[in-house]
Amino acid sequence: MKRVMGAALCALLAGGIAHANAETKLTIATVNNGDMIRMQKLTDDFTSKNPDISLEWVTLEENTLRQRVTTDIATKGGQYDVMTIGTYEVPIWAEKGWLAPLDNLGSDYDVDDLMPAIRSAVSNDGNLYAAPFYGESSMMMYRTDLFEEAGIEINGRLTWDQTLEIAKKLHKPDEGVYGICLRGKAGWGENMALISTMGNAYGARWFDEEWKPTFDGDAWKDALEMYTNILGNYGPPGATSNGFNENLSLFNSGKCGMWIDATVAASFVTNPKESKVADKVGFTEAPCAVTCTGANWLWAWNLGIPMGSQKVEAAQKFISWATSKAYLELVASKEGWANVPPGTRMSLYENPKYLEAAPFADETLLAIDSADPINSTLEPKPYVGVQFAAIPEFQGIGTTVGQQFSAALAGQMSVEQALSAAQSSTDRTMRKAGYY
Amino acid sequence: MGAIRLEKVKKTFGTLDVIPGVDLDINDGEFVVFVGPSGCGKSTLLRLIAGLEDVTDGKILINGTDVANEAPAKRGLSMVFQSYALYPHMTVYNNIAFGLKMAGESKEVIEEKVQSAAKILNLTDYLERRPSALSGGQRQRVAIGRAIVRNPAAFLFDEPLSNLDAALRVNMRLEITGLHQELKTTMIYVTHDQVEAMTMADKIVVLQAGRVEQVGKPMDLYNSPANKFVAGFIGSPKMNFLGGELAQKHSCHEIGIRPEHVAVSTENGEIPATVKIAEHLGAETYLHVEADGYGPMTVRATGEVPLGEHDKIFLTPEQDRIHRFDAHGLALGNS
Amino acid sequence: MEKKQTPLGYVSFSVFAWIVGLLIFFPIFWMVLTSFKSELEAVSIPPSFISFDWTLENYAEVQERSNYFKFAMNSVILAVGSTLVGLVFAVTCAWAMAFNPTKRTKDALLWMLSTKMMPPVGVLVPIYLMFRDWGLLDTRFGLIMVLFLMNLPIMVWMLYTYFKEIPTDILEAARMDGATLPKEIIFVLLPMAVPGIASTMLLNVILAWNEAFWTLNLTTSDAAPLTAFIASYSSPEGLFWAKLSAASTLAVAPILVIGWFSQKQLVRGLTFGAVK
Amino acid sequence: MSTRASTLTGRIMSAPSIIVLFLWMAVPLGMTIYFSFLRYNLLSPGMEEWIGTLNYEFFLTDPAFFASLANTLLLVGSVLVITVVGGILLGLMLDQPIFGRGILRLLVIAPFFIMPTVNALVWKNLLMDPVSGMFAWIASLFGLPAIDWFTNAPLTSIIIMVSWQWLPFAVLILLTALQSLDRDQKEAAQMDGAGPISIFFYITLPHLSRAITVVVLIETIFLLTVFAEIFVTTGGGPGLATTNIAFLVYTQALLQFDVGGASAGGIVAVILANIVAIFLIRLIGKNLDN
Repeated sequence: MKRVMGAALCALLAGGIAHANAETKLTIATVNNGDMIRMQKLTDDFTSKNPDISLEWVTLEENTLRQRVTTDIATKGGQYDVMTIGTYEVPIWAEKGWLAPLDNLGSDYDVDDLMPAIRSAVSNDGNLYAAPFYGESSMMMYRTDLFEEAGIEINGRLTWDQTLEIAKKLHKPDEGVYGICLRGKAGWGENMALISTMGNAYGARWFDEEWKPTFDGDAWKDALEMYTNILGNYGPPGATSNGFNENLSLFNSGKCGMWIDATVAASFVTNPKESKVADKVGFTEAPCAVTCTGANWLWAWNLGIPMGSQKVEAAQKFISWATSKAYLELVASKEGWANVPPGTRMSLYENPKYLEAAPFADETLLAIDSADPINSTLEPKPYVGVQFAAIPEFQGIGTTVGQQFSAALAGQMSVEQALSAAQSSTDRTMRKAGYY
Repeated sequence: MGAIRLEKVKKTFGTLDVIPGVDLDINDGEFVVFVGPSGCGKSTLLRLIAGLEDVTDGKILINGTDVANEAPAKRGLSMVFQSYALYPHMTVYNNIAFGLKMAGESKEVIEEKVQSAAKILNLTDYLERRPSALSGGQRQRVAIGRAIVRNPAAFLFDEPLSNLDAALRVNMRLEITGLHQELKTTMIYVTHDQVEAMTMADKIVVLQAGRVEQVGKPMDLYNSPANKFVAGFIGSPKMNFLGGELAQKHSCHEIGIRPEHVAVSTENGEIPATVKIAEHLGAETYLHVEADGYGPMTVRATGEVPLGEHDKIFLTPEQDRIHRFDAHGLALGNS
Repeated sequence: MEKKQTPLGYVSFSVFAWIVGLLIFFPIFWMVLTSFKSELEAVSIPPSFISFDWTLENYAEVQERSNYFKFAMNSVILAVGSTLVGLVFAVTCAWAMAFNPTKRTKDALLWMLSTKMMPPVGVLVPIYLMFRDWGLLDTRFGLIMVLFLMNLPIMVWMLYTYFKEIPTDILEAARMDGATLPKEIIFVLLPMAVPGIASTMLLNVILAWNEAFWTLNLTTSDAAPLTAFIASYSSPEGLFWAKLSAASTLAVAPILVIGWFSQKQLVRGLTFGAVK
Repeated sequence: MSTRASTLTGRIMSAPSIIVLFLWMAVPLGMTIYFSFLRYNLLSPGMEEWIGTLNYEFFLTDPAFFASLANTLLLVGSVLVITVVGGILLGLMLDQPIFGRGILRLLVIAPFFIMPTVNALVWKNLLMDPVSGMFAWIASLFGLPAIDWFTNAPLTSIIIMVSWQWLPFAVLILLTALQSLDRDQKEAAQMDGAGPISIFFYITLPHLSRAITVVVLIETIFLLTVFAEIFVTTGGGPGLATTNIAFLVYTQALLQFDVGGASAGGIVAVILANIVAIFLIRLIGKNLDN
């Protein structure tokens, strides 16, 4: 009996190892969003051009992906050859020497075509450490039909106060339409992305020059009061569990009057296959308050290679393929121009076919161009990033603060309580991490 | 061949002396019964011989070889358990054959031995059944069959009949005795029932608190018990113990007289008594009486005697049947 | 309580019981039903129960995105493998504890159980580092070991309570019959304990199948089971309820079917000696 | 009651399991204890430094710690009560003659086989979603506003999901125990004039006590480390409303990548678990020994 099991074990072991063979297998960690999944489906194009490379996709939900990838790269686990990482990670990881520089993307890659804001976000000391797959800022999407019905016109960039007034007018829960949809799900990449830009607009910042958190200031109080007021009173029920995806579902099924979120959403809400309101969507910039600086975020999902990978050459080939101009055309030829991954290459926004297929192109470009990770707050700040601070501790801080703010939204605490809780917990973390 | 000899066999559990030290000789072919009240250590002694427990000290010799440190299987003994301990997932055939298979016997040999055992035990028709489909007596026979086929040096029986009803018990008793006469193998039989001991044994070992009180042939124990405990344990109904005047008369601490050795008279006798309960069994009558000055006694009268509650009677012990005991309960010679 | 029921009582009680049962089962039913809807129908209010266009599109899409069978195969290998390895260890250990107990047996058993109360995330980093150093990351072997160790206390406990019910006499009889220890266990103990062993194995297959922390954190692709498969569906972009339902149905279907078929065995051993 | 030889074999045969389990526990635990005294952020490797008990101070003075401790106890306690009471009721129900009882039983035990992740996803999206979920629609049928489960009753929602998962387990065990109840006992009680309610409290419930003990023991082991349901649905929020100890340690380890802090938290959790274990062992020792 034992012998049988021993044999079975050996067979299992062997099965695990036997996979290694002549061709180079790239294990690619990706996030499970639409553009990445589309890329997965186009794998054949790459493997037919590079028959000696095979691709193994590991698709995970964003938070899980981030944990897996971070644990792996920090412990040098070597599980992934290509990682999908955000603009938050790239500067930190590049600084630590965890990422291999992308110095061999091929002659026709045209690095200069990358959007300047995005390119600087994924570079360190002038070297590219990750290649942007798609980039995004934030903007407002709204229902033209509802605006018309309510007699609302948009002249210039809105302020949050004006947005609040519009939300009041549009909010008709009995008819299944809510004034505004915003992110409420706790998380530094979820509600805090939006709230940080609101904070920026109200003149707030995450840390002062001494790295002290500033949640005890009035700017944050104004921002958070606006946030809880507008979303709590004129938003959909269950807002505290709504992230990007949930809001997209709501908007697509016609339940939101306005929605301020990532520019990439534009291609989904205008896709008649997925959206009930595809032909009734308008786009405008995200609202300002006391300032417009930092009122819209900057984000990109990028592909990077962990330092020490044995397959850097093949991985660069893949990254070059996935982020090239040719890839955009490939997607366009299969799925139409509206579905190409946006926000990374300037040439895309000069392509008439794209401009025609994507009515949101101009607004997207405007938003991305106006987001600057360095100068994103009214007052000076010690960190890089619009809606985050590119320090290792930020993930934890952002999520904890996000929890407190979502508790304020849920009505479990007052705005003051949430802010003071955020202040003290952030202070603790920064103290523990030795910033002061 | 199965002569078994115990030399200073001792067993302790923790600080508890279960068997303080037993010496015993069992001859080849003998039917030996260990008898005693429950908890007297008789089962433990059997398990020591079987090898299911370790001796703390002493020797167990089987045919002259010390096996005290041998595994049970190496001792060449078979055991029949109180609960039968049949393998519920095997047929009767396989139950009986299991030991032979373990010994690596050939199929033919197994077949032959199982069949012959089945024949002896009237199990031939049940060989394909599972134990759960058998009656209690049949199960008992399977357990015995399992013991027989291995041709052991000795059979060990651990209260094998206590799970059977009264009628079946008498039957099985006879069967086992018959089996012994047929096989002539040494048998060690543990029971708390002195009737089984008396009827079956060549030699009875009476145990109390791990100590051997007396060893001997059944009738020797009956006629000359070595002490008050054996005297009281062997024989049914129990021996009557009387002190006082009567004991003084026989110059001892206490006398014992068996119920069947007392003459009953309505007219005269040594001890006046009053009948409390009379049990009429036809062939004999048990009288539970209150003897004046001696307390309760039991008396057996042959045949039907017309006595009942409150009747006054007189009792006269048979003089040569009186057992005398000293203050420690040890038997004194006949006076 | 055991009163004879009137026919009316029988019917009305049956109806009541069925309503309760269907309510408990409803989430699963709804998940399966939703998996056959289109995304728009999946979120429509009022929800449609039968009258919608039944479609297999979601299943096709799920399969296109990630090869279900690869994940399912890993789940099977991990669940069965860890259970078999566990069985070898647990049977010997439970045998020793049940039939040759020492003063510390009870303590050892409870100590074993208490190892399960530690939140696994507390030791993730040490384990991850060890796995990395031994090259066990993303190997089925490594995962089998982890799952085996996770479930060993439960297996030992279940088998122990089951073995306790087997009369010692029978094992002693086997010993008298000349069986060696391995033969005693294989020919006598195990066959008698088949129901207990079956339920122990089943429970462990279920627990291993559903284990979602280690399987997710220690695998990437080669050894990734269905828990990793489902992790990529938890909130993709756009409408996803129907696809999520399809993926969920695929992930739970095998174990649900196995569980249903073998529930009798499962029940017998699950009582942990609580019912004689 | 055995021989030296078999006691020795017993030791030898139980040794492998005990040794592997001991290693599985002790080695990572040792490393965890070591890490808990370091300033060790996974994102700053090579910068580890000895900081004594600072991690413990921070973890134990974290307001989140007490909130999560309370949540853990509340979660475990509520689910135990719900599943035991519900399990007894459902067990009694399934013990009656019912049309199609076998199939009904399958339906009732099905949730036990469902992956916790799937359980959470289905409840969160298909049932409890306040806009398109089943419950919202049912509420609207009665003209009621939809309950915003994860905002207004987050911990309750988690308790519902976890209870749904574990109820079948309790039903399975308690039903088996009920079926093993001696009919003679009930009949004797009926002869003594006991009504159904007294029979339940004086005969049935004492008979179930061992089974209930087992349910409590096994469920506690698993409930102390409930994670997937929280991770998938509320992410511990809003605020700290659904953060239990396991999730708190998780946020330290995998959101903040603070290995030192998470290790300290892990050790605290181990100590708490052992307190619970000792408590349980008392209970079990009494109930399972006889």
